[in-house]
Amino acid sequence: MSDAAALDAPRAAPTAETLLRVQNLSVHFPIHKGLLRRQVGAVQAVDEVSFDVLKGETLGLVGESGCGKSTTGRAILRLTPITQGRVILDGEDITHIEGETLRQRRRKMQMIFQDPQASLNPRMNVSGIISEPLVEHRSLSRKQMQERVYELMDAVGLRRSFANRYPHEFSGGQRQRIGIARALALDPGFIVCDEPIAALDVSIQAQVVNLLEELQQRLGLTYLFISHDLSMVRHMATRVAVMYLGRMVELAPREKLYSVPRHPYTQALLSAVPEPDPRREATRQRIILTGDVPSPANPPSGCRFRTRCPHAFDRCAVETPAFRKLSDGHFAACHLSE
Amino acid sequence: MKATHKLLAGACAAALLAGAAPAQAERGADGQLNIIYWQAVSILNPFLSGGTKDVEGSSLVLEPLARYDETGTMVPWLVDVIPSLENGGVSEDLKSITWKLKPGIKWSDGTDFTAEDVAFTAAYCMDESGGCQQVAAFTDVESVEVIDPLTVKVNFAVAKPFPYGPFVGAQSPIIQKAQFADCMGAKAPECTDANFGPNGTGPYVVSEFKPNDVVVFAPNPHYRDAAKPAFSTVVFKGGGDAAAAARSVLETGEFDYAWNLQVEPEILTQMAAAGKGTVVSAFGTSVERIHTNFSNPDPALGDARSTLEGGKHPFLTDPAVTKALSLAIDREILVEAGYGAAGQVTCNVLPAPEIYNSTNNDWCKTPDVDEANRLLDEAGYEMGSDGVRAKDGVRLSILFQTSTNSVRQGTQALLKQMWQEIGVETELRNISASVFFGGDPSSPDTFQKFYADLEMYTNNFDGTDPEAYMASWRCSEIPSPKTNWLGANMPRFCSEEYDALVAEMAGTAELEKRAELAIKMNDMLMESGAIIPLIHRGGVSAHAVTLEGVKMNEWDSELWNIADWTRAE
Amino acid sequence: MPLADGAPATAQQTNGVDDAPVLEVEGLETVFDTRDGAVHAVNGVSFHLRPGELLGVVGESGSGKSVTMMSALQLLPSPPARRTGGMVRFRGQDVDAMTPKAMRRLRGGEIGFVFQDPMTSLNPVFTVGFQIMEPLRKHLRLSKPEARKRAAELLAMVGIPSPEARLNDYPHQFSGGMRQRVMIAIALACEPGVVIADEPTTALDVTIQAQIIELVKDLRQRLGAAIVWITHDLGVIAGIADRVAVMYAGRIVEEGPVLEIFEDPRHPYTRALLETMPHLEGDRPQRLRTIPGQPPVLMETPVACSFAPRCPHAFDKCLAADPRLEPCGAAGHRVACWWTPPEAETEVPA
Amino acid sequence: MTDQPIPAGGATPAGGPALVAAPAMPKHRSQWSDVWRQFASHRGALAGMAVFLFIILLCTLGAFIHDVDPQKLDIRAKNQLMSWEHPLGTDNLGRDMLAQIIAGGQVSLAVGVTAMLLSLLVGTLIGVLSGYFRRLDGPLMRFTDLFLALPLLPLLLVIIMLFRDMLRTAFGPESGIFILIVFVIGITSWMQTARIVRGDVLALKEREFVLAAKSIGTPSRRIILRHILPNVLSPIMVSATLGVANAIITESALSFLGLGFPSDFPTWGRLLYDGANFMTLTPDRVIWPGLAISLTVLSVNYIGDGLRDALDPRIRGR
Amino acid sequence: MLTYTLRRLAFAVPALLAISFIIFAILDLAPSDPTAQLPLTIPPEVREKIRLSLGLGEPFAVRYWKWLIQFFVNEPLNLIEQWTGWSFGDGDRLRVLSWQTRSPVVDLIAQRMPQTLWVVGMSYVLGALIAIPIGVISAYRQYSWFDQFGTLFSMVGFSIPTFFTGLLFIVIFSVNLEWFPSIYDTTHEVTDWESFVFQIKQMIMPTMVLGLYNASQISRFMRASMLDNLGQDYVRTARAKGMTEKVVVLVHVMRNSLIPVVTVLALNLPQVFGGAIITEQIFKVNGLGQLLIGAIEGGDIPTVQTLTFIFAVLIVLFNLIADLLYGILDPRIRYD
Repeated sequence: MSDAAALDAPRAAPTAETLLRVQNLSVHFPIHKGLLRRQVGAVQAVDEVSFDVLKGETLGLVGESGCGKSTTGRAILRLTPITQGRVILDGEDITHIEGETLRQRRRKMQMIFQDPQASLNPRMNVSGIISEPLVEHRSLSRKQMQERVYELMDAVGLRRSFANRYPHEFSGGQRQRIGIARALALDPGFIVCDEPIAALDVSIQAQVVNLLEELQQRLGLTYLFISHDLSMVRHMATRVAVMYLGRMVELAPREKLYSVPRHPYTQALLSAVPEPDPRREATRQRIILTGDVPSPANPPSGCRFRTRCPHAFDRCAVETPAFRKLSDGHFAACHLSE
Repeated sequence: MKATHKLLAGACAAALLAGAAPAQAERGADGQLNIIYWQAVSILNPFLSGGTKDVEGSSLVLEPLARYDETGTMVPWLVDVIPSLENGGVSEDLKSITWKLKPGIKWSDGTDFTAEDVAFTAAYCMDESGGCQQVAAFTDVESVEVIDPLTVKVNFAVAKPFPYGPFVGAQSPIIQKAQFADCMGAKAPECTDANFGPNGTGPYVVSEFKPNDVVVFAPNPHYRDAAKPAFSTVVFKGGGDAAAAARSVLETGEFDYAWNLQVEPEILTQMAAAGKGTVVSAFGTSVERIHTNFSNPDPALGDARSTLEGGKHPFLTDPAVTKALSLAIDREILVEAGYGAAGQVTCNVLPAPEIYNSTNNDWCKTPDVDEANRLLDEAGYEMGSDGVRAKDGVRLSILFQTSTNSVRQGTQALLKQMWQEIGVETELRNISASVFFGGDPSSPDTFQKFYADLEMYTNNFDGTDPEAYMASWRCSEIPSPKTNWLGANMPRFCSEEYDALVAEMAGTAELEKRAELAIKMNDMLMESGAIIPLIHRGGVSAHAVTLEGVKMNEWDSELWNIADWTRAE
Repeated sequence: MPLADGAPATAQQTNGVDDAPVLEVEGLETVFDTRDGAVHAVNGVSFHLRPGELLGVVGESGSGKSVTMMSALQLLPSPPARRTGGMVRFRGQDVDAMTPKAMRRLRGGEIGFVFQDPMTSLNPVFTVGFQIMEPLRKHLRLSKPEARKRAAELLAMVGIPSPEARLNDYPHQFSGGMRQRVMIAIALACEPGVVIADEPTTALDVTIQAQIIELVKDLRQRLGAAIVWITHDLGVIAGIADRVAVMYAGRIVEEGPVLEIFEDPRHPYTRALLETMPHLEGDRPQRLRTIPGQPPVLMETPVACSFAPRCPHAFDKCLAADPRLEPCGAAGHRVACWWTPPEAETEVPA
Repeated sequence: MTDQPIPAGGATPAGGPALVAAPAMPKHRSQWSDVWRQFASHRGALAGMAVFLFIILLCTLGAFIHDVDPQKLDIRAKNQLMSWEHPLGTDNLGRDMLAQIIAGGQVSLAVGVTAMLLSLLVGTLIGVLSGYFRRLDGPLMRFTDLFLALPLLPLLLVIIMLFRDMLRTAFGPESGIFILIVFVIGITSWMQTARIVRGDVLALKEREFVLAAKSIGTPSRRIILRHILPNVLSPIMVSATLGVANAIITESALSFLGLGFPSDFPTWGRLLYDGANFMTLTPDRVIWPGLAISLTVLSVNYIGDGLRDALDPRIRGR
Repeated sequence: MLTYTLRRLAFAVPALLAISFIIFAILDLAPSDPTAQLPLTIPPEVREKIRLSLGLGEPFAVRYWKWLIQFFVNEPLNLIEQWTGWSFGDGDRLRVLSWQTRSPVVDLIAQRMPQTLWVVGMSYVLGALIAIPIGVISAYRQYSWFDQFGTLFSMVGFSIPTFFTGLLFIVIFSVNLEWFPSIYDTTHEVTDWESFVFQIKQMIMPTMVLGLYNASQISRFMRASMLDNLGQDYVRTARAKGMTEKVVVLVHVMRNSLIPVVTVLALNLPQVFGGAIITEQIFKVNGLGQLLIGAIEGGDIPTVQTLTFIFAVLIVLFNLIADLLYGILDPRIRYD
């Protein structure tokens, strides 16, 4: 992939304001082996990923487990070391900032986690959890702090009387609300939602998703919505990016991606999702991918999907397909879609 | 000779026993003998170890030319007679002694025992690089000459009224030249085979040795008395503690002989009640005593602390005080609490042998608190409101140190309480024995530095002659920084008169005269209050009721007559 | 394939086959003793399973779907679990009256199990071959070489390449999907009449889930075992089940042929559940429909409809009495609800 | 998601399947009251707690009720069995055993608790630092390995021989040896705690709430204090109980080897050791200190057992 | 696995050197004076001579270097010579000599090894044999009376110092019942049935005292490990396959539970070589533990240094073995 192409490729319509720009982002985890603990390779968790997120939109990031979508989210928030590439938030390159500067920037970007159980400190009460960002970044009086916590609790639909309770006293959905309240405490513009509904029951998922949408409208938030649930991403996202084995394979506006997926992987993924409709299921022609996802420590040469791709041909093994623009806002990395 | 007579009497006793059970008068007929020493033998060469356990363990194998019997009398062992002035064995100028070896004695490897071996032993121990631990026995020896194969002459550099240092007693036995010839000097420690299994003239030979654990002995095939020893094996086990050793003889009967049972007396009594063994004890010259510091141990004096330069002690040089302290002590209680049969009340630092024992200080045997109080009142020490006497602002407050040892700490606690009654305040301190006796000049806690007012420990002397011992309290023996704190005069007692007596004794050969001088010195020390003797300590051992022939001996190895030990039916 | 020969069952023994049920459960009640008191996890569940049929049991976590099956086959550790009522029959035989030996023969021999997480459900320190051969040797009394041969056949059957060699591998050497295939091979080892699959694809990725679903569909045709497929994913059920039972708060609230349930759901809970799910195709609603509130704490046997507090249609009767599962609509469709949906509302958002 | 027959984790407040999660719990319970309830349901732990409190009371207040000087000798009343005057008899120098056991208990418990605190402090510090900071992990763990590989008893004996006199002169004979013994026991027993804490910190560090705190911008120091430490409290507390027991036992073993406190400074270990030879003569001398050591260790162990259960959310749910 | 082992071995070398230095340095600082135990009558000049003859005059670095050579080159060569009969050089190598016995320390250790291995090793085996069934049953029947009793037993076993149990055993079994000897005979050799019976008799008490102590620890560990595994999913799978409870517990659960227990057993094995200082003292077994404590008391620094360092080597070695065992027992690690 040429640099120019990479820089240019995933950019959305120039008119909309770009909040986040990710350029050639790579996150590699070194593998040490042998007698001297030499680095013999790297797990290429994220490899040369580029995309933009526009102000106020929800970018859906989908893929199967291990495809690097969560790592991408964490790298953007500078929670995991970046091997290569740049992350530009609100026009500022935050790839290499450190210390107090980074700490200050964290107010602008927050995260909602997958497991509402694990993401809340079991030894802190709700008020403590929600006020932690405030303690770190604002100097508020005790009373102001209390007021702000109540406000946030109201915003996410938690009763104020729960403020002194501990996480284990809540259900999964309520816990996720606490997590959302914490993420909102500093009025960030940008929130990475890392599989926020994966651990929740179906009936609760809808509640949380609705809350997220409502907050987005009210507060003008921008989301990077990471999920493996394609139906939910279709509901939430403005644009959708698909990742496979650390690479981005397709990015398109929602309707385009779901109606005319261009990458064979996206096609297979969509066809694999079971639909709650027995008649359609009975007649549906599935693309069943063979085999498993290869190890990101030793990815296939050329196109990473070629080992499972039903359409793979010689070139796929030799040449890495560029992530190129197909039509307005539709990008894909496949030799077939040239 | 008296000594010979004694030996014969012993032989007769053995013969009588043998007569009673004729079947036993045969070498190795009585099976196995089990001896337990709670300190294990670490080496069987007494010249390389000062430990009693090592000396006594090796005494089954190695023998001296003459030794002491249970009464402290010298008996000829590998010679026929003890050399003396009378029989011409000791020269008129007291500068040499000639030993005539008993003919026909063989080493356990079958070779002859000769004067060469005796001379070699002296050369071995006197080699400076060998680190011989019994070198004290060879003090002032100038040379050892071999006159003929059975005659050896020891020459001294000075006149020696008591020339029985070398080759007498368990500490100074004869080793075989053939075996140790290559082990002279610096090589001595490396001759492991010889050090662990010396050839000897004694009744047994080493058949197996595990250092610090066990020695197994077998009868010496070349022992001079064909009917002895009676046991075919001797297992000499080490380890554990005194109580366990006592238990194994007195209660479980696993062992026949246990050594040095420093156990609380009531425990020993209770164990003995089991009826499997008998507790035996004997007294030598050991005296548990308190040394008084005549110099000032005030830390404020810095380097001059506890030295003559630092000045006199504020109150301990007053004999009234030391006498009061002594009078306040109920020594019977100390014996009862910590020693039992192994202790006797004594008022002398030189309690034995009998001829040296003074009776002039017997007032101390009866405690008299009233008299003590009176003495202190008279001397001007007035009882303060806190129950501590003081005179001119000097309080009778004492720092009392000793080594760490449960009996000593018990005694310390008792003394503290006794002295409380006469208005003396005591602070106790105990120091680990290895530091206390270690002699490290950099440590403040050694008994030589004596950074305290009183200190308590036991001392004794080898053999029966007190000359060197009494010389410890000469002025020149006072430890000080100049001598690197070396010296034996802990109380810093210094008297010209005393020094003159020491010199006089060195030139006196006649026993009665020597005794008179020794008693005089002893009494001087008592009157000055330099030493407060407490207990005449004896050795306590136990043997199985079936073991016969044991003659407890504090002057020599306890196992000195093991050749005569037999098993009763 | 010898296995397929053993079971000449043909395809699609779908609903309507009048065979005697292989597994019948009636009025099953199970309680967990906790420090806070007894939790009534299963409250009178009754269903039956006909030969060759695939029954989908669907419900949210805590609705008692797994507990029902585990409890029926006595696989719950006791304490804390305790059966307080009900009857379970396998091929007409009272399971509760069986001796422990007969019970063991039933489990593994006649009923196979596939669990959710194949990583933890396989013993990490034994080879896959050993774990497949175990039931073969125990229940079919096969010799070691025979069992080994059979194990290899089973692995081949579930689509594991070079099965002979892989018998000597340990579970951690397999990928997630492959492990689940191994679990399926173990479940099918003794050609059971019934297979209980407890969320078998939940821990897997969608593409792998699709593979497993295809495999199960294929094997069903060839082996003809009846399957109970427990899941929370209505999509999976829609594609594979013959009949569906919807569970809520420890009881079945609606049961019927798959088309009936998805196209004519009668219970407000089923309807809500279907409506809360976003779809891959079709209209995208502005807001997802939600079910307000939370599932109840089952601290006592319910006297009222458990769904009533969250139900938009609840009326007096719902709080007064507990509805029983009654037939409604098409054949075999039963629902436990006092409320009758007006005809207009029965259309599903298609 | 699936129903699990055994309730998973602390995900649900009351245990049982997740269905019990209620929108509003009828009563508000803090985590510690939960822990206490679980602890109280462990009969052994409760009994252990009662016994331990009793022992502490005995050792602290006992001296006021039974106000006999433990060092007072009365040779005429030696080796006595139980009587009104000497409820637990006397030793061979006539010292009152009850008074000695009370005095000894104060020392033994003080040694146990202080040594435990020291070992916890070192262990937790090293464990947290090496678990949290990847760069420190290697060196600190090698350091821990080194300590584990050093044969401790001989070194311990040597340390005692080395520093005893230095400390004695600096702090006086009793507090000097106290400091030394506490130091020696503490410094030789922290490694297990360090390893356990490190393991827990490593796991905690990966937990999302730590990541959440990082994403908020909470500095490491406060992440450790606010998020890590409170959550490694349970292994630390279990280590603490084991540490007390271990220290008391080690002190008694040191007494046996003659390296403990001076003889006129009673501890339970020393009393037991001194009395051992009098076992048949005056059994009181071994029964009571032996019982005191055993009961303390036993009760503390049971408390530890109960705490382990109470602090483990997997068990607490049950 | 192989590179892992090699890596660990490679780390062991600097670690051992560091340990050897620490041990040597600490012990060198010790105020032990080889002449402290000598009678008071020995004059100080002689003491000084003895000190010099023991090689105490040289600077620290020289002594350390000499000791290293002795330990790592001379002694191993001697051992090889003894075993194989080959000879290297003139065979007149400087050996580590004990101050107390003036004999090579390594010989002393070789002499002590049998009884230590017999008694302490046996107690370890016995402890494991008692503990594993107790741990298994306690865990399987958690909170049953057996479990409660087992817990009590193990905690009592752990909380009573061995010097007390040892003495109690002696009073009961040696003094009152006269069943077993109270003093261990290290010279005893097993030649026939009778001597074998005697060997067993004299081993019973020390082995039991130590074995009970070991058992109490191992059983707690086994129980915890079993409990961890009993809750695992694969147990349910095994039951679902229709396996009998015996197979479920003794094959499936036990195999997994033993992995950590076996490694812990291996980790603690050096203690066997270290001897049980207190028990050896009480029963006069005079093994390595007694050698060590005797050497410490006697200020025999070379013996303490050598023994201590041998323990350190063993600890490092068994750490390695434990890691390897873990790899062998747990296939998940084996292939990494």
